[in-house]
Amino acid sequence: MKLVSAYIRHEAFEPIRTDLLELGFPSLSIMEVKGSGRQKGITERYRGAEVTNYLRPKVKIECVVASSDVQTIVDTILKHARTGAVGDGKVFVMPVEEAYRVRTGESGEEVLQAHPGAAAGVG
Amino acid sequence: MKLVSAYIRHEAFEPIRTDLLELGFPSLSIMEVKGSGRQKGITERYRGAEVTNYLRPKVKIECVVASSDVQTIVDTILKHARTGAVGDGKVFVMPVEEAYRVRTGESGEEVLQAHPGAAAGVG
Amino acid sequence: MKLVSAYIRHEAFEPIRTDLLELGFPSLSIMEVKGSGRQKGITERYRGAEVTNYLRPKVKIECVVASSDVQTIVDTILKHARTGAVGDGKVFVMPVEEAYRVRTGESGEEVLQAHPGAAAGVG
Amino acid sequence: MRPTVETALSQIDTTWVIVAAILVMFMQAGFAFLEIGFSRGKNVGAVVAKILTNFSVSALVWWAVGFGVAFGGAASIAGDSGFFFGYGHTLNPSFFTELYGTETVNGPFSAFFFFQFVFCAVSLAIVWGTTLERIKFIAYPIYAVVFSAVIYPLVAHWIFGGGWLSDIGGGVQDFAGSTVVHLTGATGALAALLLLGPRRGKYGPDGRARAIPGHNMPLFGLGVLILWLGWFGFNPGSTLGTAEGRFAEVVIVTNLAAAAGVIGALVTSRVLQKTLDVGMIGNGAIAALVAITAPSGYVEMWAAPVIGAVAGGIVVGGVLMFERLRLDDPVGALSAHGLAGIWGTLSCGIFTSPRLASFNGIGEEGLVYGNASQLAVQAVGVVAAFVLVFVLSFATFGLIKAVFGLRVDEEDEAAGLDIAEHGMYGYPEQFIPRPELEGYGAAPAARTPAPAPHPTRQEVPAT
Amino acid sequence: MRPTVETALSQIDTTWVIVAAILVMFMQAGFAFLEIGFSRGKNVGAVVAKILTNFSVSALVWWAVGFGVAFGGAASIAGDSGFFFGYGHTLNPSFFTELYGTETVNGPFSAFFFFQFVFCAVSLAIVWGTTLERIKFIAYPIYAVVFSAVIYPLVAHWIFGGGWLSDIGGGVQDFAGSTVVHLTGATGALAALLLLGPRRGKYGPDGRARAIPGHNMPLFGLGVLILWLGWFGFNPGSTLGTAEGRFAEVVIVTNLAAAAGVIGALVTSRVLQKTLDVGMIGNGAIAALVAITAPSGYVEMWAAPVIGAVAGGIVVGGVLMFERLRLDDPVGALSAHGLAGIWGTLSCGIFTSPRLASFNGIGEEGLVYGNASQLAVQAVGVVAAFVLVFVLSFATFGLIKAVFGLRVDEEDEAAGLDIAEHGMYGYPEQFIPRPELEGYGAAPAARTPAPAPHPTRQEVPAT
Amino acid sequence: MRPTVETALSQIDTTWVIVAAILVMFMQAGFAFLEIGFSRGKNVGAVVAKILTNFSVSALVWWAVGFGVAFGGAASIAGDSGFFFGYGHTLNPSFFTELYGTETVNGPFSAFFFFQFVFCAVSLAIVWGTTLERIKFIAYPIYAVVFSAVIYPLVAHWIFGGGWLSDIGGGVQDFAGSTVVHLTGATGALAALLLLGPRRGKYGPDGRARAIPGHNMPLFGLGVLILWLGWFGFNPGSTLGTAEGRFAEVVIVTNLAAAAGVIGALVTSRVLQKTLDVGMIGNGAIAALVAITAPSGYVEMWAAPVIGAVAGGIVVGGVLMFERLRLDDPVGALSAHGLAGIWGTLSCGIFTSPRLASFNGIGEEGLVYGNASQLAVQAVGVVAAFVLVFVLSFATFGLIKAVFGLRVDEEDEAAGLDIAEHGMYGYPEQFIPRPELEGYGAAPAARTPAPAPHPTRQEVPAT
Ligand SMILES: Nc1ncnc2c1ncn2[C@@H]1O[C@H](COP(=O)(O)OP(=O)(O)O)[C@@H](O)[C@H]1O
Ligand SMILES: Nc1ncnc2c1ncn2[C@@H]1O[C@H](COP(=O)(O)OP(=O)(O)O)[C@@H](O)[C@H]1O
Ligand SMILES: Nc1ncnc2c1ncn2[C@@H]1O[C@H](COP(=O)(O)OP(=O)(O)O)[C@@H](O)[C@H]1O
Repeated sequence: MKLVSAYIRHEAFEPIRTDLLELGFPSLSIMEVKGSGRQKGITERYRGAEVTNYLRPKVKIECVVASSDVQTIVDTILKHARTGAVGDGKVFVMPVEEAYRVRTGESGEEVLQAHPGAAAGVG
Repeated sequence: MKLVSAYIRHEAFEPIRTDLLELGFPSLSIMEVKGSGRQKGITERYRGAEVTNYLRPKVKIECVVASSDVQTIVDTILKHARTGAVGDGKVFVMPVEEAYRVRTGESGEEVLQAHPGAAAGVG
Repeated sequence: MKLVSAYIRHEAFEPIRTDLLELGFPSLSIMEVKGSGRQKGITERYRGAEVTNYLRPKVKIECVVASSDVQTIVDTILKHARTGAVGDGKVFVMPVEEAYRVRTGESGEEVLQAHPGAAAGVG
Repeated sequence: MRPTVETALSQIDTTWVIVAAILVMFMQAGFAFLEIGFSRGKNVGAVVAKILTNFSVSALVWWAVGFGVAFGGAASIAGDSGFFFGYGHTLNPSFFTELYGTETVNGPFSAFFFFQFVFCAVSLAIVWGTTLERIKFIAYPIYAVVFSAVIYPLVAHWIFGGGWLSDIGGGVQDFAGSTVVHLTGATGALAALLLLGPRRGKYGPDGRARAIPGHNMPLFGLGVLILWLGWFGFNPGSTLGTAEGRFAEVVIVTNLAAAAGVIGALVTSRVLQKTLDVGMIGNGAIAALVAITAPSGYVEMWAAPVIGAVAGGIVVGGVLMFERLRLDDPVGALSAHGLAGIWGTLSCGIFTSPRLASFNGIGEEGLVYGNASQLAVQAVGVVAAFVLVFVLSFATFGLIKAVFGLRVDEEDEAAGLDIAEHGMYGYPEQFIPRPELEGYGAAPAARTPAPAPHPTRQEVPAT
Repeated sequence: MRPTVETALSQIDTTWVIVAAILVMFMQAGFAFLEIGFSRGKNVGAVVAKILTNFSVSALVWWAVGFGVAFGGAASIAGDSGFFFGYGHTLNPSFFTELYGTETVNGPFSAFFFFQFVFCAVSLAIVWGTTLERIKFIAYPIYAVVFSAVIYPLVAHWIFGGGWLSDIGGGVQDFAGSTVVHLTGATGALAALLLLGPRRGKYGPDGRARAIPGHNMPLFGLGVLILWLGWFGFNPGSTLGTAEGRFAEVVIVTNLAAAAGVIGALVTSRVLQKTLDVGMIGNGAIAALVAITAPSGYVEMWAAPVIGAVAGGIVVGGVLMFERLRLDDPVGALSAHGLAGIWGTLSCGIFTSPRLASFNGIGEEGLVYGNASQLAVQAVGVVAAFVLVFVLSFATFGLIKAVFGLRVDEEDEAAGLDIAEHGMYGYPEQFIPRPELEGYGAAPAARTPAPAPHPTRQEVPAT
Repeated sequence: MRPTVETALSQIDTTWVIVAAILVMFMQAGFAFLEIGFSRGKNVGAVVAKILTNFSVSALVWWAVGFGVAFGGAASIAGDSGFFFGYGHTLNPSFFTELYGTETVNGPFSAFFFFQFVFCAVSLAIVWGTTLERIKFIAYPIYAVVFSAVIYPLVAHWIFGGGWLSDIGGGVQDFAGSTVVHLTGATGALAALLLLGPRRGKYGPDGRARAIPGHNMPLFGLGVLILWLGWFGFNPGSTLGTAEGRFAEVVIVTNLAAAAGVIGALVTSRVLQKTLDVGMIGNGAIAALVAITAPSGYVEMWAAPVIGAVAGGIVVGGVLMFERLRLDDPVGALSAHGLAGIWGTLSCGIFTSPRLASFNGIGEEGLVYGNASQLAVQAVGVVAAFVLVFVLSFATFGLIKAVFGLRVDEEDEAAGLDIAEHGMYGYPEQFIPRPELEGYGAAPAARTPAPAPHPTRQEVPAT
């Protein structure tokens, strides 16, 4: 099992979510993050003083899937998140050792995604 | 060392925190996330137009513990977070390679939890 | 590749970011978290009732770097985040298996940080 | 025909009454923001819809029915003319037809009509703070109809309009309505609360109250300040004119009481709660304003700080007490309008000065001037009003509960009234995840050619 | 010399007109908060800057030019005296110099000047709600100059000031400006909108409208309540005095209409939208107030709820319609001020009573009293005003677009007007990451000796 | 006895003064929201508690002592009657007992009392904006007592009440209190600031100022608009009556100045800051209103835009200057009330017209009419007031600092005054983690049988 963890632009999320759902991956979590990368800061002015901002709002997607599904997820994200401009973000893949579904207490790959076939393909 | 990472309902947090504290695991972090799983969207109406929401608010708990303590943490979370209804969430376990306590600069399993016995049990 | 994941005080962030930038590590993400550790709760009073707070605001830094750079990052964080008082936080290191730059679709260590030398040092 | 001084005086009086009524009308915003401040962020749009709806139902029903019941004649129980109020209509004689020198509706009498309407609307607004965050929307218009057609008009008639309570003794003294307006509203609130129960999560299984803090103290403060402002119409406007500049004295009396109420609540909060609770300080002002409402036309200036300070203490103690009694009243209306309304009405029996009893021609001086009988009259007024309003309100809310249900279901309460009853959050950016709120993904065609959405032009590669 | 009753009456009238004007002035806050509530959080500081700037430009230009064009004489097209208004200046004769019995500017006439100014400012404020969240700041002062010097004064002159529209038939009836003020503002808004286009992301590539919910229903509600308050200056103040207490009747008429508008919108929203849309309910109040503005001095009380309820229905239907027509109007001003302004003006032709037509000495009774001709006159008034304002506004905005551009670029629109045009967010804590906002890291020297920043003293090690 | 025209006039005047006073009272909300908007979100509930407390202390102390010192006689230094003000009490003769034709307190005189009180309360409110986000609560009531009993009454007596500054030359011209009210407040603020120091984190170790942006520009805007509204009571009410409709002229003068102040600040902000700073634009309105306060009764309309525009420039320059001087003034009161107050007072010496100097019977015409002496008199007034207020305020704050400490400790400042001094955040949902705020976990028994808390009924399994 792997965690696919992506930092992307907000407006990329909706098509990603839609595609993943169609592909049988409804389950994911997102959170608001602020990121810095290859960008200059923005300087804000207020009553004669200034404050500079180097961080930009991004959304982080966390999606745990069976190892065999990682590439599908990554490709879907890359496809929709790319605008070609600086700030498109990064995707990372990390190992996950165990997974539990709280509702039932079950564990293992089959708890990962709602779509029955999603984990089935893992063999 | 492992990171136990759980996406659960907000109202489950307080009993989990209380139990973990009693068991000697006071140290954890939480963050607000929005998740989707096996749920239909909610449609909001506003001045003749609509917007649909597929994501629901959840809280994510991140708790790094010694490997030998993982099951205690997972069990505590499962016990309190279960309502039996869709949306109860998931718990994942991930490997952690090193840990540092900022205050002292120490590293290793003994920095993980305040309770001295917590890491001591790891042997 | 590793993810350095640090829970620290808000006011420590700015010097850390500045130093990391100078060292060639501009890329990182942060998020607001609430954490508990070795601290008593705060009791709030409101119209005759009370509510107790055990969690304190912290900022979490997530920074993925080449394995050879981990120590630099950790040291930089430890250096600036330490006040010596309870609540300074923790730093964890976790394995990362793959990384993609969304803008280009490239993968591998060289996508991690803007600074060309940063990953180059990995060899 | 050359205009007479009487014409001029009538126009001045009409001007003042209308200005005062407009100030009282604005108290609707005061109640709205006091309630919004004390609500959680998920229940705030509902307050806006509620206040507009109640005020509107009340306006129409008061015009059609309520005014006639309250002021359409001097019978002992209810008035019986003035329905569907309009210019040129004829009214049955009452104290007010005499005061205005006409039984035919004209301009100045219209000012009186409107002034009395905004009082009814204030009384109705008071009912709902206690029921915040869980009552169904349908309860508002139904109760508003009954309240504005029957409940409030009856009380108003009994005390203000020449009904039986203005006949016992020298008459119940309630200058601007500590009982008529405020106790009435709070009693309606109590009836609703008993049928409604506390908010979900307010009391743990151990029975201990849990704080459910209001989400916005600045907006609460706005509410308090607007109410304070409005009270300068409420009490001084109840002179119904400008004769001898009496209304200016009432302004001072009102303000001194409110000020003392703030200090009284501040001190009591410090002593009982070990903190300076912002909500309690604001409640102190409101409670003192409620308390001084009845005596504002009857007492000398020196009595005002006393009455106000006691009210400030009462409201803090009352809120703590109701909290223990498991009467979950998010805004403290039972204390600020109920207990303080009772205190204010009774305080006439203590502090009314002979000069002002005779100036108003109602009742007698109070206890400190050596006369105990007025206090008894005041007590009768309080009890009569409470019983009437409680019975009618409990019956109305009981009926609503039986037919429609009074309370949203648990899921809706957890989600908040805004999304559950109004289709959208009051603060969408707080509740809808940003990617879903913006969702330009719905527009992929538009997206591709669009430039990368850098927040500003300055966002360019640094390297 | 002993003062006369006439002196007293003049001073009363002046007092009422000034009080009314002050209430109308405060409607600026109403528009500001209605717009703020309906905006996203990234565009809210800009509204504050905008409203202050427009009101200010308008004040200066009205004083220098606008008042003279509108009220500086009784010519058919425009007035021609009263520029750079000041005490002791001489005015060309008009209805108003007669009313005030002076061609030399004095105190009472100054009250009239100010009352008319705040109307101009309201009309200008109406223009901008439709253009929210995307128009460039530079457009405000330029259009404000043209609007306050020419556009509004011409309409005001034609209908209020003795111009040609007050001469056709018995004159167009527009008591407080459903057409002069509200339709004018909405027409300016339409002209701007046609040149501006919808907000980014409002319509997907499939053409379907997407909800862009306003960020704050409480502040929207504040706006509505302040506007409602201000309308008690707007309509009743248009009596320009207190004679016979007529203004008190206008107060009631205004309030009944607004109340019916809320109910009308509530019901229509429930039927068409299957929810109780908070914004629509508020819009219902505004639309009804707009509609009753023209007839408020001409109709009997019973007609007010009818006029208001229809307006409440119109505004909901109108908002849904404009949404489909891809006319992106975030606040619904085209419906609430445009459609309802037209309805209100026409409704005089239906409901004006003979008593009040003759009291005002303008026009005749309406359709329900058996006279159809006034309705035609009203229609001419609407069309003439619309054409004049649309042509001049479209030309002005077209010029601004050609010279400066009317719309911020895509990046700025995405980032929000606050940061893009005003250098700082209106809610910095919502948009700037907390570590960067606080950034004590900039002060390492100060940091080292500082105690760990525990939020309170109670934060001590538990072990 | 038939009422006389004089009675009618007295009642009109009383009505106007009371209405004006009520508008000025509401300025408390203006100050509250201006300060709230300019504060960080962790310090907002404290502002509500503060404003209510100060206004209340001031009300009681003014009634008991302050009024007597200010207006209880015409001695050169202080008045000596009118303590514990009440109906029927006897006052020592002064300009005002003559004006009202009575030495015995009655209704109209009560209006005067209240009007003067709200001025004192405004002056006190001005003090605290500068001390935001770090001063201890205990400082408020203590300073409020001294301020309302001694400091403000002395200045008011000297200039308004017949004291020595009304005797030098033809008297200092300060129509509504640019010096008496505004400079006094700002001077108190300066004294407090010198003892208090800048907010934590305002100046880095490099000495450079860091922006600490206020959290809410809409609420700031609300504050500005309410203050603007209130100023229509402040200046025009200072006519103390309606004679000749003079107050309507003052309304226009006030509004033209404010408008020019907005434009002045807008332009200056664009030039000096390269942006259109929302806070500066609002400050421009305030500064211009402050500046026009003294001359509003003395200058012709044409002078108002000049005075206002200069004030708008001054406030922007002043804010930038004080920022460099390490005088950390979060709301810009030193500039908007201090510098602009001085400018306004001096501007009488420049622009006062002969007509109005003689109408008021105070002082002479100004520089532009060829007379330089009044400017000197004005300067004396400014200096005298500044010295008096500074010395007394510095002593009072110094004493508070010595006994209680003036500033919360570093931890409390970091955590915010709301939680540190009032036991709860002003925006709990922003600061308390949601699971802890809701915490139904505390109710496990209740939890088990409860249905899963889906936000709405629509949340059902999709598969
Ligand atoms: N190494 C990293 N660790 C953590 N987050 C990163 C990292 N690199 C990029 N990010 C996240 O991705 C966002 C976009 O990164 P950026 O460097 O602008 O992308 P690129 O240069 O590849 O176009 C950043 O704002 C940050 O949130
Ligand atoms: N594979 C996953 N990756 C990341 N987050 C997940 C995943 N599965 C579930 N979640 C999180 O858990 C929440 C509840 O999931 P849900 O699918 O409703 O649970 P279940 O179907 O097991 O009852 C989601 O809202 C999401 O935040
Ligand atoms: N084991 C852990 N897992 C997750 N987060 C942790 C852990 N330990 C500490 N934290 C985070 O670090 C913050 C500071 O921890 P604390 O225990 O106060 O540090 P210390 O005791 O080492 O000074 C906590 O508020 C929490 O956010």
